[in-house]
Amino acid sequence: MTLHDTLDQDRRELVELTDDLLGRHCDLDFLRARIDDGTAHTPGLWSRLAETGLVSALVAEEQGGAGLSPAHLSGVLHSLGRHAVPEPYLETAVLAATVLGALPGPVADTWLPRIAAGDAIVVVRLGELTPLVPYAADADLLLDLADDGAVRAFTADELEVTPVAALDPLRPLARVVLAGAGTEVGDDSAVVARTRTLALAGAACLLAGASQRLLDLTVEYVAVREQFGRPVGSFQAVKHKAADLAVMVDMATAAALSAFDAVDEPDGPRRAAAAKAYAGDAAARANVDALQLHGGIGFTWEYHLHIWLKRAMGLAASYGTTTALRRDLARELLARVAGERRG
Amino acid sequence: MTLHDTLDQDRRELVELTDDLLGRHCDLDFLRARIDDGTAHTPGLWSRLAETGLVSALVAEEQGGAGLSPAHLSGVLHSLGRHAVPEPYLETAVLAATVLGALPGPVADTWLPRIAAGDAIVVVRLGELTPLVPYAADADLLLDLADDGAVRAFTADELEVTPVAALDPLRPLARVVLAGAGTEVGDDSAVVARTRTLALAGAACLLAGASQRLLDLTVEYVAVREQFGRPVGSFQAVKHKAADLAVMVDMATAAALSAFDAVDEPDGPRRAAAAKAYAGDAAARANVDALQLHGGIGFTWEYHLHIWLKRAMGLAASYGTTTALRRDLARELLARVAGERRG
Amino acid sequence: MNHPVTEADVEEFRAEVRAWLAENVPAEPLPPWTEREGFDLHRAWEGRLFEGGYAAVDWPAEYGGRDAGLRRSMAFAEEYYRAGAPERINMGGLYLLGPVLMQYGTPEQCARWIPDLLACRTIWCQGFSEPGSGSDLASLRTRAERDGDHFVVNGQKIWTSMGGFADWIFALVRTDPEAGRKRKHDGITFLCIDLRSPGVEVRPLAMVDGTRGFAEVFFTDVRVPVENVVGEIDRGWAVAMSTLGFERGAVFGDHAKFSNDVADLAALVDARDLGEDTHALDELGRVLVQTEVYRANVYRLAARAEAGGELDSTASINKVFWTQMQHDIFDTGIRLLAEDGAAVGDPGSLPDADPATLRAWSQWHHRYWYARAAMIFGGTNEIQRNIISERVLGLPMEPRR
Amino acid sequence: MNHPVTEADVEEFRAEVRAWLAENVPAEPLPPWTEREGFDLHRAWEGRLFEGGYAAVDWPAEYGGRDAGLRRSMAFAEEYYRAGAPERINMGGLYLLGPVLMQYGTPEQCARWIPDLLACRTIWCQGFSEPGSGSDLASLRTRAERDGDHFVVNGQKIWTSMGGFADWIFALVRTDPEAGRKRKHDGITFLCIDLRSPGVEVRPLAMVDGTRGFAEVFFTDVRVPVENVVGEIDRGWAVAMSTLGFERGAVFGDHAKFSNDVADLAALVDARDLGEDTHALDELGRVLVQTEVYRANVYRLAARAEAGGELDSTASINKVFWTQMQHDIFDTGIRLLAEDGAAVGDPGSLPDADPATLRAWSQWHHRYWYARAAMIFGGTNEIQRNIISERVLGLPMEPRR
Repeated sequence: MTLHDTLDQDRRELVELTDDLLGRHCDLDFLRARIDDGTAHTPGLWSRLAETGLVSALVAEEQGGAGLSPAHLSGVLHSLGRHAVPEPYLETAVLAATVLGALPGPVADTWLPRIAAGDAIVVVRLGELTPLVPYAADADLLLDLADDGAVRAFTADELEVTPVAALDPLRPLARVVLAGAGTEVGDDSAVVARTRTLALAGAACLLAGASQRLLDLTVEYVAVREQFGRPVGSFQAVKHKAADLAVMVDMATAAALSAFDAVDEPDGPRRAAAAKAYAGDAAARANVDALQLHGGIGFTWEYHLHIWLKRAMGLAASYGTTTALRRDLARELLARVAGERRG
Repeated sequence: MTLHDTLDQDRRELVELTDDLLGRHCDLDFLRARIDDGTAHTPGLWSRLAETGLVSALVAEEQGGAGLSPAHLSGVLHSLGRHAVPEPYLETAVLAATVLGALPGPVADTWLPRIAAGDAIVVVRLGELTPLVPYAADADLLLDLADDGAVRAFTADELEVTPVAALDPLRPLARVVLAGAGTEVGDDSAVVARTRTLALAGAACLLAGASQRLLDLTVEYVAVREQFGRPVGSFQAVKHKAADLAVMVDMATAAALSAFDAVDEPDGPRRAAAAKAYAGDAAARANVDALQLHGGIGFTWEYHLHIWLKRAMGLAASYGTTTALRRDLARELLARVAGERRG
Repeated sequence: MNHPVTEADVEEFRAEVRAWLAENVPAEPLPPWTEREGFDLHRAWEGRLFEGGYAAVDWPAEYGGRDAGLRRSMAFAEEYYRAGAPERINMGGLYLLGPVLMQYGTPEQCARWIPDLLACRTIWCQGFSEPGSGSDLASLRTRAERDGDHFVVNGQKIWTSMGGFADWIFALVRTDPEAGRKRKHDGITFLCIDLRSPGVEVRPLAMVDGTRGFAEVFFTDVRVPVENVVGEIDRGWAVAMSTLGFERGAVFGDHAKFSNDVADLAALVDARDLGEDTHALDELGRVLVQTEVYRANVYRLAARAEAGGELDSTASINKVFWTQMQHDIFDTGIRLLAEDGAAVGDPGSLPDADPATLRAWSQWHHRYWYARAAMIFGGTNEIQRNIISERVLGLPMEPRR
Repeated sequence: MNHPVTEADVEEFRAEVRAWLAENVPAEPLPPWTEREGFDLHRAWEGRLFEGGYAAVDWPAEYGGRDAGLRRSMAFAEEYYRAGAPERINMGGLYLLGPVLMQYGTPEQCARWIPDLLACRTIWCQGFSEPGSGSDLASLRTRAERDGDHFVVNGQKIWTSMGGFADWIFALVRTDPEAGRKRKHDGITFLCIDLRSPGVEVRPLAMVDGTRGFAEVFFTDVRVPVENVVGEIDRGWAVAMSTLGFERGAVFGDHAKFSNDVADLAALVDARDLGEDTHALDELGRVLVQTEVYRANVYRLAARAEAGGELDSTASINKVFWTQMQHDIFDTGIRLLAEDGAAVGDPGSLPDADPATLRAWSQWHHRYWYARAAMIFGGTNEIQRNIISERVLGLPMEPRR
């Protein structure tokens, strides 16, 4: 089952548009140049994403956006993952835009139009989900969302940002200390909870996309690479390993996209956590199998597999690890079942 | 690597003797008859084991035994596992004989000659390792070993024995309540610790043997069974699954035998725990893969695979589970490393 | 699906089903259907379902169904599992034979077999596998030789579910061995056989846990009227293949069953006081995640089916996933409660558990073995991986000698 | 091994080694050998080992070794790893080329190459793999054409370890393409080539983590004297294969290295305060168990080797096991410390760790990737599984097209 089959017509067109844009402006040469010069986010690519309307999709029309609901973007996130896009799209265009859209006031009035125009990078800090904040060093503004519902905004000069050596150089991370006072944006625990759900489900979509690319690269490679006079991909042990991986990647895609679409359902948080947890599993499997099936070439810097290997590892460790999410889900289930059975 | 290659000459001969005896007196028909009539232990087979000197091997010469050290019996235990022998050999001939041999006194004087003659079944209770006691319903005597070193003996009339529905009908289990006062045998925590090590290592040997049989049965079957005009065992996915299993079974055998030989080394307890933990892992893998590679026939009562499937599952859950042993080992390592690094 | 089914339609139907089930589902679980007494009780329950109009809600009304369409059928299944209603015993008939008859059967055949099938007055079993042909189904050797207006059948079938209690079998038989030698899928016929015919012997097959859910069926000069052929003579392979998608794919709604299983597992973890053991939480969480993922996939497939898409390419993916998940659920239970792993199901190991949890535990091992069997039956997971690698991923076939 | 080595001999030797290491091992770990500075320091350390008489204790005394025999060599390796001594950089020379020269080399070749090899004055790399021939090594295409008393070499080698710093390469080259067309293992020659020869280009190969531990080597009309052939011309395959057992099997004693790695992992678990997390304990326990099992196997193999048994059939089993174990150790570390998994090695994630633990953490990712590579190099684990299934289990070969 392809992504195509999983989406309806509208979203399919949005994905095609995204794929087309990224195919032209975020190809391997572009990614290598970003690694070489040590800059992930570039105003150039960000502007192109903004020009096509992808960055402003969730911003209300009166603030310069398209006023779409998040569900439209699940396939777009998957595409961004497939292309290893080195931009804070989830953070700025999805999470920050959603938070500010839900909490009207001076901060939203100032920053939403800038986001919509592609003129501002806004990142979010989500408690335990972000011990390291992606793209914090590129941020014009950081939204700090506390579990109790308090949301405050900090401009770059109110932050102490210490970049760390992120495994994935195309997705920079930093430790952040809030040094200034910040500005109150609002106080709404439902908004914080919803943002958390969007972050989990959105990361799951990106991750499923990255895993899909690892699978695709592997299938392409083994279909061509010959050993012992036949394609490596005709050996049954190789085929079965690829098949098992395909199962996981396909199921991860189904869960991620549907979770992102379901953020506002009553069981949305559970589905998002499950989708992210499973996407992390699938990514770990994709990492191991893609490299093993490529053999030596996969270890070289020259070949591009490592871009997605690192993306998959980095995303799996972000916005909640599989282990942490599983535990939370299990605790919730235990409480539910114990309640039912003990009457 | 075969068991043969792993053992030295003396022990090889003992294994050949055991294999020969069991091949004649503990074959499939015998095992099926035991299942059908609901009796695992029989005086007949036990007498044969005793007549060959296997039951009295560890008993001192002056009490009617051969006075061997446990190391001689690692291969014998492996053979008993391969043959799914439904007798309390580990319990009576290894553990009880060792405990009584180490704690001279009236109980030992009474019971060791009976054990050596094949006239008594003596089982042991080892604290948390035996929430269910194997062969307790067949026992003439039970030795209760407390962690603090106290060892007491209880005759059958001093026990309340409640058989449970053991998964493996050829290795019966029971809950035991000590109803009488019992008799003091001795008080020696070193003996209890050594018995614990012997139990773990011995169970690992039995388990490695059972897993070896599952592997052997599977290899035999896939080499013969044809589908799509060729042996199933010529398909690479089947071959690789069998190879992975062979790795685990072979390594489990190496670890189990060497741990049993090393009970008196300073790191004996650690090696025994590791061997049992790994043998449990290998058995779980053997269980899954043997059945999957057999296909439907493996599920039938008529075919004999299930005898070893159940033996492997039952032994893996006895004398310490893989999970429990891993935790203990990890705690011990953490304490050691923390001590070293912190000075 | 002529008129679009709205969310409100689904919820209305769901409420109706829920109410009916609340009133009709037996308060105490039925004894296992693998023994005669339990089987008869299950059969009686199927009759009650039929009378309620719920035997096959997704079937067309002209055949006695409710034309419920996909989403209402899923709602039915979800409610059915959530209500803890008895295991269905006629799935082979309803979901394998039924659709075949509707597609390939003559009006006479439909009239003759479908009503009794639907009411569970007749229990059908599937006769595809043979001792020598499992994964390689087309290598089957049961012969049916033409003799006037009858076929004379000789051979053996195995793994016929409910075989010990079934009345009829729908079987694949070789009617043209000559054609089969050239291309093994040719010369096979799909034939319905009354198991009370002279020359039929049914032997229940004891399984690894001693239960007898399957049977072997032996045919010795069994005379079967030619009118019992479904589809064309010698072209039965295509008829049979039309059923296999159903077997591989989910019968939509089974995600609710797996969620029940995970809830049972949670209750066991709770009863064993493992609620604070992070390892137990991780393991419980792992299978819970799988059921959530599976549910997402079932809904995706349903959306695709409603849009008229084909599901064949995904049936193998779905089957590998759910069989592995089901195995993991029951295996996890055995491992987590493993101090007594050698006496799984023993109530003494859970002294404080409530009756429902004890009941789940008492059946745990049986369900574990059946979960294992699911990885073999309906096309082994190895065969599914071949299909996925070649048809979904487009990898090359293996060389044949 | 002419006289039996007693336990006392082993312990005496062990004490001597331990004392020497305690005095000589650098107090601070050397910088990585993948950069020039670190490489030179490692080379100097090898010189010191040589002067101490410990460059290759297992080698025969006539070649500069200590005739230590297996058990003393294992004791040496155990002490070496326990002392935290630097990584050895000339293993390819010492354990691949050295034994080959002793078995197949002429006295002149041995005299010419072995002393410099042993003292690490010459660094050797292996030139077997080519871009088009990895698992299928015998399909190699680097050509060596005879021209008088020289061969003229053209082609490319890849995955030459230490390639960026090596002085010489021992390579497999095709000297008789005609013979190779009939049987691809024929017509191959084992040739030693000075990397300073005109026409040789060495390009360090950047790896996934940016380090350069391997190189590609290009040959353009490189003239190599015929006397540099080891063994017979056109019969180099057997010469090369005699080295592969060593590569697959452990160099006895490496179990102590893996135990060190697990101790590092335990220190990380402790530094992250996961000592009471049952999941972390389970995972740590899992890899600890593997290292204990591996140690048992190493001792078993050693006993077998001492008894004169062959180890070929077990080399593949051993390789599959240790590469998986090594992967598990480093993967477990990444997963357990995964809140910062995206910044593995970052000291900020372990604020209270001691220096040794921080050092281990800073190298963790690098070691993770090399552990992954071990599953590919020296015969992929897929190739090993073919060998195990056919040579150990006796399963049939696959059909070829």
